[in-house]
Amino acid sequence: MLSSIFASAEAGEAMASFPILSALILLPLIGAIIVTLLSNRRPEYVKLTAALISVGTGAMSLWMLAKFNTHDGGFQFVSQHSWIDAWGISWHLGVDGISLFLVVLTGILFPLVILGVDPHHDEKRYLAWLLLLEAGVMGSFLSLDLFLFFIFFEIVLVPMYFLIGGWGYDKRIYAATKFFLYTMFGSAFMLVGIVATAALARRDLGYLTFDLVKIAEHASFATNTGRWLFLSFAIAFAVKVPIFPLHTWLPDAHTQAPTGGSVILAGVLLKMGTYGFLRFGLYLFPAAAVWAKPVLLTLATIGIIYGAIAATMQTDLKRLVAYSSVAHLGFIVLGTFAITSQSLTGGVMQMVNHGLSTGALFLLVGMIYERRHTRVIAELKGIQAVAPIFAAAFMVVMLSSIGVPGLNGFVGEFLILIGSFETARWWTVVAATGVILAALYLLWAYQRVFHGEPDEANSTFKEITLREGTLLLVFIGLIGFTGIFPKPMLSRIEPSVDKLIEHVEKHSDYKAPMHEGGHSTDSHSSTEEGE
Amino acid sequence: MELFVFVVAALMVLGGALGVITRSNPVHAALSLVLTLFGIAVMFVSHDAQFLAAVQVIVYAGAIVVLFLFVIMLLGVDQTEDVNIEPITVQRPLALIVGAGVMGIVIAAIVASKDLLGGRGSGLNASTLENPDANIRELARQIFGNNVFAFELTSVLLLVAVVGTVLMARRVKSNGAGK
Amino acid sequence: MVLAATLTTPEIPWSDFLPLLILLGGACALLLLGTLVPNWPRIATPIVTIATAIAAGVASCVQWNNLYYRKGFSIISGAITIDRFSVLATLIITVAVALGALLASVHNDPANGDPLERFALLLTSAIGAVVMASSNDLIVLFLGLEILSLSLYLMAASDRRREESQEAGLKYFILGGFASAFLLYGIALLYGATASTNITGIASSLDARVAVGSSDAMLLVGIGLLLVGLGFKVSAAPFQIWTPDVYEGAPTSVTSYMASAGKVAAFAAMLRVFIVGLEARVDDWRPVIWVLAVLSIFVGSTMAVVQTNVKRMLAYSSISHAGFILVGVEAAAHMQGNGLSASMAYLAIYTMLVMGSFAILIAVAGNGDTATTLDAFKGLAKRRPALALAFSTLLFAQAGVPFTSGFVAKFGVIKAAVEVNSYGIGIAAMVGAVIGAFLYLRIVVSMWMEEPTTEEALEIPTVINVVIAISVAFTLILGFFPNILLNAIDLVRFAPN
Amino acid sequence: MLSVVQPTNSWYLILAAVLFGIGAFGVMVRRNPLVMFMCIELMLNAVNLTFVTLATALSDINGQVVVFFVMVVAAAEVVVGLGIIVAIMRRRNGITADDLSALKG
Amino acid sequence: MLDLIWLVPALPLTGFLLIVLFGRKLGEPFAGILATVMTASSFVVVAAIYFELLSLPTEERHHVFTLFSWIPVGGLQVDMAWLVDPLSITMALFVTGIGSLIHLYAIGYMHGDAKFPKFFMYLNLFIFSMLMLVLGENLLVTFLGWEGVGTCSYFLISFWHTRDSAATAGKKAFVTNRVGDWGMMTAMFLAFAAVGTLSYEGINHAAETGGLAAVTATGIAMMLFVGACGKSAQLPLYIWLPDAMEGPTPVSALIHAATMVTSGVFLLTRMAPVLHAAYPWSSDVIATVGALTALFAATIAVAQTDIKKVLAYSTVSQLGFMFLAIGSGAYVAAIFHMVTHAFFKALLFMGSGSVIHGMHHEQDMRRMGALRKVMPITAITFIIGWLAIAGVPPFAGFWSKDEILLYAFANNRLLYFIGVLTALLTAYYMTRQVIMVFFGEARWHDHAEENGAHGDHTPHESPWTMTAPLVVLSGLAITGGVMQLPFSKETHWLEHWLEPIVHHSEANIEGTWASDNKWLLLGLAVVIACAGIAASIAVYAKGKAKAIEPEILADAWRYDSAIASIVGGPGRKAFNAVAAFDAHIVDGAVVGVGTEVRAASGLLRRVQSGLVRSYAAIVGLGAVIMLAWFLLRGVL
Repeated sequence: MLSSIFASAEAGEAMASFPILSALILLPLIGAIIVTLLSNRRPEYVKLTAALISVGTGAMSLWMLAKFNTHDGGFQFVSQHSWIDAWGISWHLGVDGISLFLVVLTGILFPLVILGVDPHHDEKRYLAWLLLLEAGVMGSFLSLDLFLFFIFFEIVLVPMYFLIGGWGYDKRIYAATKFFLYTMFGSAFMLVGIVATAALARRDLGYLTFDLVKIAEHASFATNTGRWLFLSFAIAFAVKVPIFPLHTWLPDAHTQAPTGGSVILAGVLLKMGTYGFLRFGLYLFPAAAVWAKPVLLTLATIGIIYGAIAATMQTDLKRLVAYSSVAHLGFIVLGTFAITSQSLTGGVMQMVNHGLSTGALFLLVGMIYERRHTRVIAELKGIQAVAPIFAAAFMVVMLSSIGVPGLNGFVGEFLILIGSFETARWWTVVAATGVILAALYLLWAYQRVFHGEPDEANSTFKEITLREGTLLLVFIGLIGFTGIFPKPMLSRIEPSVDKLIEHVEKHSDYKAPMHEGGHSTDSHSSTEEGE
Repeated sequence: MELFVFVVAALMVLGGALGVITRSNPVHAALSLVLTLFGIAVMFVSHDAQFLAAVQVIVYAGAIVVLFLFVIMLLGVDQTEDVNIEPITVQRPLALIVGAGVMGIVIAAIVASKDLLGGRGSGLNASTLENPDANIRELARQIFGNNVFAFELTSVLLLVAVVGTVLMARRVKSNGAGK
Repeated sequence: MVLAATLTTPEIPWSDFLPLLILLGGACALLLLGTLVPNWPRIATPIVTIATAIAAGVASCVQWNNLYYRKGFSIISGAITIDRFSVLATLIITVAVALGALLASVHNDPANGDPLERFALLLTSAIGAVVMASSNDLIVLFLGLEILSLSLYLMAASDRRREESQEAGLKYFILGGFASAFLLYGIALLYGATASTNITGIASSLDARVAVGSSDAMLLVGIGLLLVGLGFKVSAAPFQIWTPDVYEGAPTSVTSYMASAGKVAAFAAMLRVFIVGLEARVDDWRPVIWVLAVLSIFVGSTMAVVQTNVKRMLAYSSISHAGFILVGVEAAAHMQGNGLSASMAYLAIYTMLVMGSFAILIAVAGNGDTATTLDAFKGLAKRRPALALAFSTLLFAQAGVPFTSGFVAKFGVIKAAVEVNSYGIGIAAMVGAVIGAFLYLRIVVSMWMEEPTTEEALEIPTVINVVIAISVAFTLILGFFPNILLNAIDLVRFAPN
Repeated sequence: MLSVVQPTNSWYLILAAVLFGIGAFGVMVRRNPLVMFMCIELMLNAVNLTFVTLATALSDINGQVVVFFVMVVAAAEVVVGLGIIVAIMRRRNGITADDLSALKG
Repeated sequence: MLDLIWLVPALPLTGFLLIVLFGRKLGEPFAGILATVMTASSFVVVAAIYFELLSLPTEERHHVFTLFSWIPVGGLQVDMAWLVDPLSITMALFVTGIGSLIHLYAIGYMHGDAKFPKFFMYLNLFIFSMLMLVLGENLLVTFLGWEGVGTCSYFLISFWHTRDSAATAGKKAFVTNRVGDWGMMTAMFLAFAAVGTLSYEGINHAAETGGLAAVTATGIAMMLFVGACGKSAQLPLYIWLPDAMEGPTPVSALIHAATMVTSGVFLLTRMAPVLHAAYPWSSDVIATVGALTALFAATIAVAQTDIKKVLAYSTVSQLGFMFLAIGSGAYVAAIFHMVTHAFFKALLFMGSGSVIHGMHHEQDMRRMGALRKVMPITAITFIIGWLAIAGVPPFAGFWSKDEILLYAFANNRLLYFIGVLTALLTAYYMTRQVIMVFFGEARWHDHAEENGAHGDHTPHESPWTMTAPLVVLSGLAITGGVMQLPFSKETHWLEHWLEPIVHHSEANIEGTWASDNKWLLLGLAVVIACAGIAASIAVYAKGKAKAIEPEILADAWRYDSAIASIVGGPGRKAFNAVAAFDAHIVDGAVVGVGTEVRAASGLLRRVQSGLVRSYAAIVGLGAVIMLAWFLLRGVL
C-alpha cells in the first residue's frame, strides 16, 4: 500500500515537474500578501491582482485535474519536505480521488466569488482575507500530515472570522465570534487527539511522526484508545460539518456572513468537516469508525429530518438555505458512515454538489438582498412576474438542491441512499423522507418569494444583470453537466473510495457488501471503457 | 533554668507579637515589635547563636525598628487605627482560619516528625570560656567560604535598596496625570 | 590571621558567571557615570543599559556553545549551576531586559524625574532573575528572588505621575513580602528535613532517606510552603490575585518586563527546585501542579472575559499563560518526555509576544501611559492599519492560532503533556484556551470592526516600532519555521548531579 | 539542679510556628501599611527562629548562616518598603491599606 | 430504423432547447408550431419503429440502446439506455400521438397568452421526460422521466403563477408526488440490494427465475405501488389531481388525463414479474385500493359543478379501474384501458377546454347549458367521448372496461361489484355533465356580469386548431376498442402484441366461470351503462327525481380538507415546535455556556476587590488548602 503511494508519488512527480500542490497553497498566500501591500489608491488594480491570482490558482487546479491519473486510487502529485523535524512533522501534500474535486471546487469557487460578488467597503482587505482563506482551505484538503492538516484547518478560522465580522450584516460580530469559538472548541479536542495519535503511533513506528499515511498504514491502536482518539477527531469534524446538535453556529454564521463569505462557507468550509471524517476518521481509525457507525448514522438522519423541518419554518430566506445545508450535510455523513462503495462515492460527490447548488443559492439570495435589502420571505412576493430569468435561474438551482434527476444533486443523493440502504437499511428509509421535506421547504419558499402578484415594493425588482447571469451560468452549467454525465467524476473518486474501503476492511471486522463484479475490479474495467 | 529562660522568652515573643497586631497606635506596635525581637534574641543565645543574637539586637531592634519609628514620625501617621471595626466582611474569620491554619499545619508537621529533630545536636562547637568566638569563627568560615556567593549577592541587594530609596525619596512635582 | 589560615574560600571561576558580572558592572557603571559625569545625556542611560544587556546576552550565547563540551556544572561550592537550562533562561532574561529598556526609554517623561535609577533597577533586577534561574542553593535562590522582587516593587511604583503606580508598588510589596515569608519558611522546613539548603544536596539526601520510616510531614509541608512562594511569583491561581492590579498599575514598560523576565526567572527556579531537588517526592507535588495549572488557565481566561482595560486583559491572559507553562511543568514532572524544553520554549516565545503586545499598548496609551482602555483601541485599523495588523497577529498568537509562535508554544506543552499520558490536563488546557480566545477576539473586534472614538493621529516613537517589528517578525518566523527554536531548546538539560 | 523538663527543639519550632501564624494574621487584619509591614517582620523572625533551632537540631551551622542573610534581606526590604510607603504617604497622608483600591475588578 | 429511436426523445428536447433560447423571438404562434412539429415528427418516428417491430418475430421485439454509462459505481452500473419493446412503443405511440394533438389544440387554446412560448417550452420538456419515462431501460432512467414529468406538471399547473391557487396547487402536486417518489426510490434500493442491478431485464429476469425472494419482491412491489399511487393519484395520495385543474386545460388533458397519471400503471406493468413473484396479498392490496379509489372518486364526481373537476375525479376513478386490473393480473386490460382512456379522456378534457374557451373561462356547469347549439363540433365530439367513458358499445371505453371487470370477477367478486357500481356511477355523472353543459336551457345569460366578461357574452365555437384534435380523438374514441376484441383469441391483438411483456405474469382465467359466461357479464355491463344514463336523464333532463348532490360529496368526503387542516394545524405546530426547540434549547445551551462564563467572570471579579488585605487572605487560604494536602500526604 505504502509502496504504491510512493509509486504514485513518483508518477505525480513525473506528471508535475514542479510541486503543483504546494503552488496551489502558496500562490493564494503570496497573493494575499501582495494584495495587502498594494496601495489603496488604485482599487481596480487590487481587484485585478486578486482576480488574476485566484484565476491562476483555479487554472492550476484544473490542470491538476487534467493530469490526474484516473485509475490510481492512491495519493498523487505527492510532495514531501521535512519541516519541523524536531517533532517529526513534514510538509506532506498529496491528492487522491477523495480530495481531488474538493480542491478543484475550491479552485473554481474562489475566482467566481472574487469576480462575482462585491464587498461594499474595504475591498482590499476583503480580497486579501479571501485569498488567505483560499490558501487555508487548499491546505487542509491537501495535507497528508496530521499537524499540517490541523494548522490549516485552524488557520481558516481567522480570515473567515474577519470576513463575517468585517463585511457581514447586522449581527455579524456575534455570529463571527460564535463561529470562531465554537469551531475552535471542537478543534481543541482534535489537537489533543492528534498529539496522542502521534505519541501512541510512536510505539509502533519507533519514531515520532505526524505523517497521516505512515500512521494509518503501520500503527495500530488498542480498541479503546482508538475509539477515544476517533472521538477527539469526531468532535472537531462534527462541529465543522456541522452534525446535529452541534450545528447552531451555522445558521448565524451563514446568515450574517457577506454573500461571498456564505458561498465559501457553504461551498468548501463545511466540507472540511466531512472530508475530515473520511480522511482522519475512516482512514485513520477504521475500527473505531465502524464502532461509531450507529451513532453517527443516527445523528446524520436526525440532522436530515431536523434540518429540513427547521428550514421549513424559517422566515429569513438565507437562514432557510443555511438550515437546508444542515440537512444536506446529514446526507453526506450518512453516506460516509454507511461505508459502501456507492455511499462513499456519493458522499464525496455530494460534497461538491452541495458546494455548487447551495453556493449558487447563497449567491441568488445575495442578489435578492442587493435589490430589496431584505431577506425576509414575507417581504418578498411575485418576483417571477417581474424577473422571470432570475426566477428561472433560482428554480434550476433549487431543483438541483431538491435532488431532481438530471441535475447534480440527485446523483450524489441517490448514490448515498442506495449505498447506505445496504448497510444501514432503516436509517436510509427514514433519511429518504428528507427528500420529501426538501421539496416542501424549498417549493414553499419559492412560492412565497416568486409566485403571486408582486406588490409595489417588489414590482420594481431588477432583472438579472449580465455579470450575475454569467456567474450563475457557470454554476448552472456545472450543475447540469454533473447531473447528466457524472461519470468523469465518479470514475476518479471511486478508486480512492474503494481503496479506503479495503483499508477499513483490513483494519476492522467490517465487510462491505459486494455485488457480482464487486466494487473495485468492476468499476475499474468500466472506467477503462469509459476513457 | 533552661525552661525558665524559654518560658520568659516565649512570653516576650508572643506578648510582643500580640502587641504588634493589637495595638491600635503604630508607635506602640513598633515598640511591641522590639519586645518580640528581644525575645527572639534571647532564644538565639540559648541556641548558642550569640553572634546572631547580637546582630538581631543591633540590626533589628537597633536599626529597623528605629527606622519604622522614624518613618512614623516623619509622616506623622501616629494617629490610631480603630482595631475594633473591620470594614471588609469575613476578613477576620478568614484571617483567623489562615493564621491558625498555617500555624496548625506546621505544628502538626513538626510534631509528626519530632524524631528527626531529636534533642540538642552536638555538632555545633558552642562558644565556651576557652574559645569565646567559636560561633563567630564558624559563621565566618561559612559565610566567606561556601556561602561567599550569597554574601556577594547581599551587596547587590543593598545596592537595590539604596537605589530604591533614592528613587522613591526624590521629590517630583506630581502633575496628577492619569488621575 | 589565625582566621585567615583556617579560612578556605572556594575558587571562583569568574568567567563562568560572566553574564551576571556584566549586568552588575553595567548597573554600577550606570549609577556612577550617571551621578558623577556632569550633564550626563538622558539618552545615554538606556543605551548603556541595552548595551549591557546585549553584552550579557552575547556572553550567555558563548556559554551555550561552551556547554557542548561540558554538560553543565555547579560552581562556588554549589551556589549556582551553569547548564543549558540556566544559560537559556539568562539569554531570555537579557533579551527581555534589552527590549524592556527600549520600551522604558519611551517613558522618559521629564515630569517623571531622572530615569537613571529605573534603568539601574532594570539591570539589578536582571541580576536577581539570572541568579534565580541558575541558583543551585535555596538561599541563593531566595536572595536572587529578593533582588528581583525589590527591584520590581520599586519599578512598579516608579511612575510618579500616576497614583496607580504607587498603589501597585505597595500592593506588590506587601503581598510579595508576605509570599516570600512563606517561601522562606518553606526553605527552613526543607532544611530541617534534609539538613541542606543546596538543591542537589536536598536531592541526594532525599534519595538517601527513602527507607527511613519516619514521617516526612515536615518535608512535605516545606515543599508546600515553597510552592506557595514560587506560585506567587509565577502568578499561578490562586496566588495570581496580585497580578492584575500590579500589571495595570505599573508603568507599561515595567509590566512587560515583569510579565516576561519575572515569569522566566520564577519558572526557571521552580523547575530547578522541583524537578532537580524534589524529584524523589514528585508524586506528592505533581497533582498540586496539575490543579494550579488548570486553575490558572481557567481563572485567567474566565476573568478576562468581562474586562474593559486592555492592559488588565493582558494581565489576565498572562495568568492563563502561566497556567499553560505549568502544564509543561506538570509534563516535565513525569521525568520523561520533553516537558522541560516545552516550558522553556513557551517562556521564550511568550517573552517576545508579551513584549510586542505591551509595546503596542504603550504606543496607543500615549505619553501619560493612561489610555489603555478598550475604547482607545476602537477603530485602530482605521487610524493605524499596520499597528492593528501587528497587534492582531500578536493577539492571535497568544490565542494559539497556527502559523504563529504562540501556536508552537501551546502545541509544545500540550504535546509534552499528552506524550506522558496526562490527557486530562491537555484537554482542560485547550478548552481553557477557547475561553481565552474570546478575550483576544474582543480586542480584535474593537480594532477592526468598530469606529474610532478619536480621529487624532497617534505618532509612534521609533523604538516602539522597532520592538513591535522584532516581536512580530519573531512571532511569524517562528510560526512558520519553529525548527529554529525547537532544535536549540531540545538541548536544554539540567546539569547532571 | 533537679531534673525539670527541658524545652526540646520542637518547643522552639512550635513557638516559631505560632509567631508565624500571628504575623500572617496580623498582615490580614491590620490596615496601617506600616503595621502590616511589621507583621511581615514577625513572620521573618519566626523563620529565623526556626532556622536557628534547626541548626542546633541538625548541628549544622548553615542554619545560622541563613539567618544572617535573612536579616540582610529584611533590612533591605524595610528600606525599600518604607521608601514606597513614604512616597505614597507624602501624596495621600494617613491612608490605610483599604484606601488603596483604585485598581480592582 | 430502430436505431432512430434516439430521435424520439431528441426531437422534443430540441424543441425545448430551441424555445428556451429563441422562445421570445419566435413568439406566437411559431413557438407553438415548432413544438407541435417536433412532437408530431417524433410520433412519426415512433410509428415507423412500431411497424418495424411488428414486422419482426415476437422474440426479437426487444432492443436496448445504450447512450452512455450514467452512474457507474462499483456494483451499481446504471446506463443511460432505452428499451424498445412492445410496451414502451405502445406508450410512446399514444404519448407522442395524443401529445401532438394536444400541442396543436394548445396553439388555439393559449392564443393571446403572454407566456405563449414558455407554455410550449414546458410542453415539449414534458413530452421529452414522458418519453424517457416510458423508454427507460432501467428504473433509474424511468425515474429520471418520472421526476421530469412531475416537475413539468409543477411548472404547468402553476403556469399562471400570479394566481395563488395555481401556485399552491403546483406545490401540492409536487410534494404529494414526492411522497410517491420516496416509495419508488425505496423500491430501487431494495431491488439493487437484492439483485444488484436496476435494469428491468435484470430484475424481471431474477423475479421470473425465482432469484428474488418473495418477501423482497413484495417489498419492491408495494414500494412501487406507493410510487404509483403518488403519480397515478390513487388513495390516499390522489388529492393533488383535482387541484391540478388549476393549470391550463391542455395541460389537464395531456398530463392529468392521458399520459403522466398513467405512468404508475405503466410502471407496474413493466415490473409485472416482480408483482407476480410477490406474496399474493400484494396484488389484492393493489386491486382493492384501485377499486375503492374508483368508487370513491366516482361518488365525488357525482356532485361536482366545475366542468373540469368532474373530469378530474372521473380520471381518478378510471385510474382506479386500471389498478383494479393490475391487481387482478389483467395487465393487458390495464394497458388497453389506459389507451382507450387516453383517447376519450383527452377528448373530454379538450372538449371541456373548448367549452371553457367559448364561455370566456367560465367553468361552472350551472352557468352553461344548451351549448350544443352554439358549439356543435365540440358538442358532438364531447358526446362521443361521453358514450365512450359511459361504457356504451361499441365505443372504446366499453371494451376495455368490460375486459377489466371480467378479470376482476374472476379474481374477486366483491371488487367486481364495486367496479360495476362505479361503472353505473360513471355513466350517471357523465350523463349529468353532458346534460348540464350541452342540453337544457341556456343559463349563461343571467350571469353576464360576473363571468369572464369581455366583449359579447354569447359563447362561440373554438378555432379549428382546437376542434381538429377533437375530431381526430373522437374517431379514436369510437374505434379504439378494435385493439382488443373479446370475440376470439385472434381478436386479442393487443394481448398478442404485449405477449413478451406479460406472458409470465398475466392471470390466466381460462375455464373460470367468468370467462365461460363472459357474454353474460358483457350484457350486464351494457345494462349497467344504460341504467346509469337513464337515471341521470331522468334526474337532470326530465327532472323526474330530485338531484342527489349532498354537500359532503361536493366536498370530496371532506378528505382533502381534513388533510389540509391537519397539515395546516398540528403539522404546522409541530414544525414550529421543532424550530423553536432549535432556537431555544439547542442554541440556548450554546449561548447559555457563554452567559455562564460571563457570570463566573463577574463573580470572580468581586473577589478581585482591590483590597490588599483580602488578597493576602486569599493567598493565605490557597496556601492553607495546599498545605493541608501536603500534610495529609505526609501524615498518612
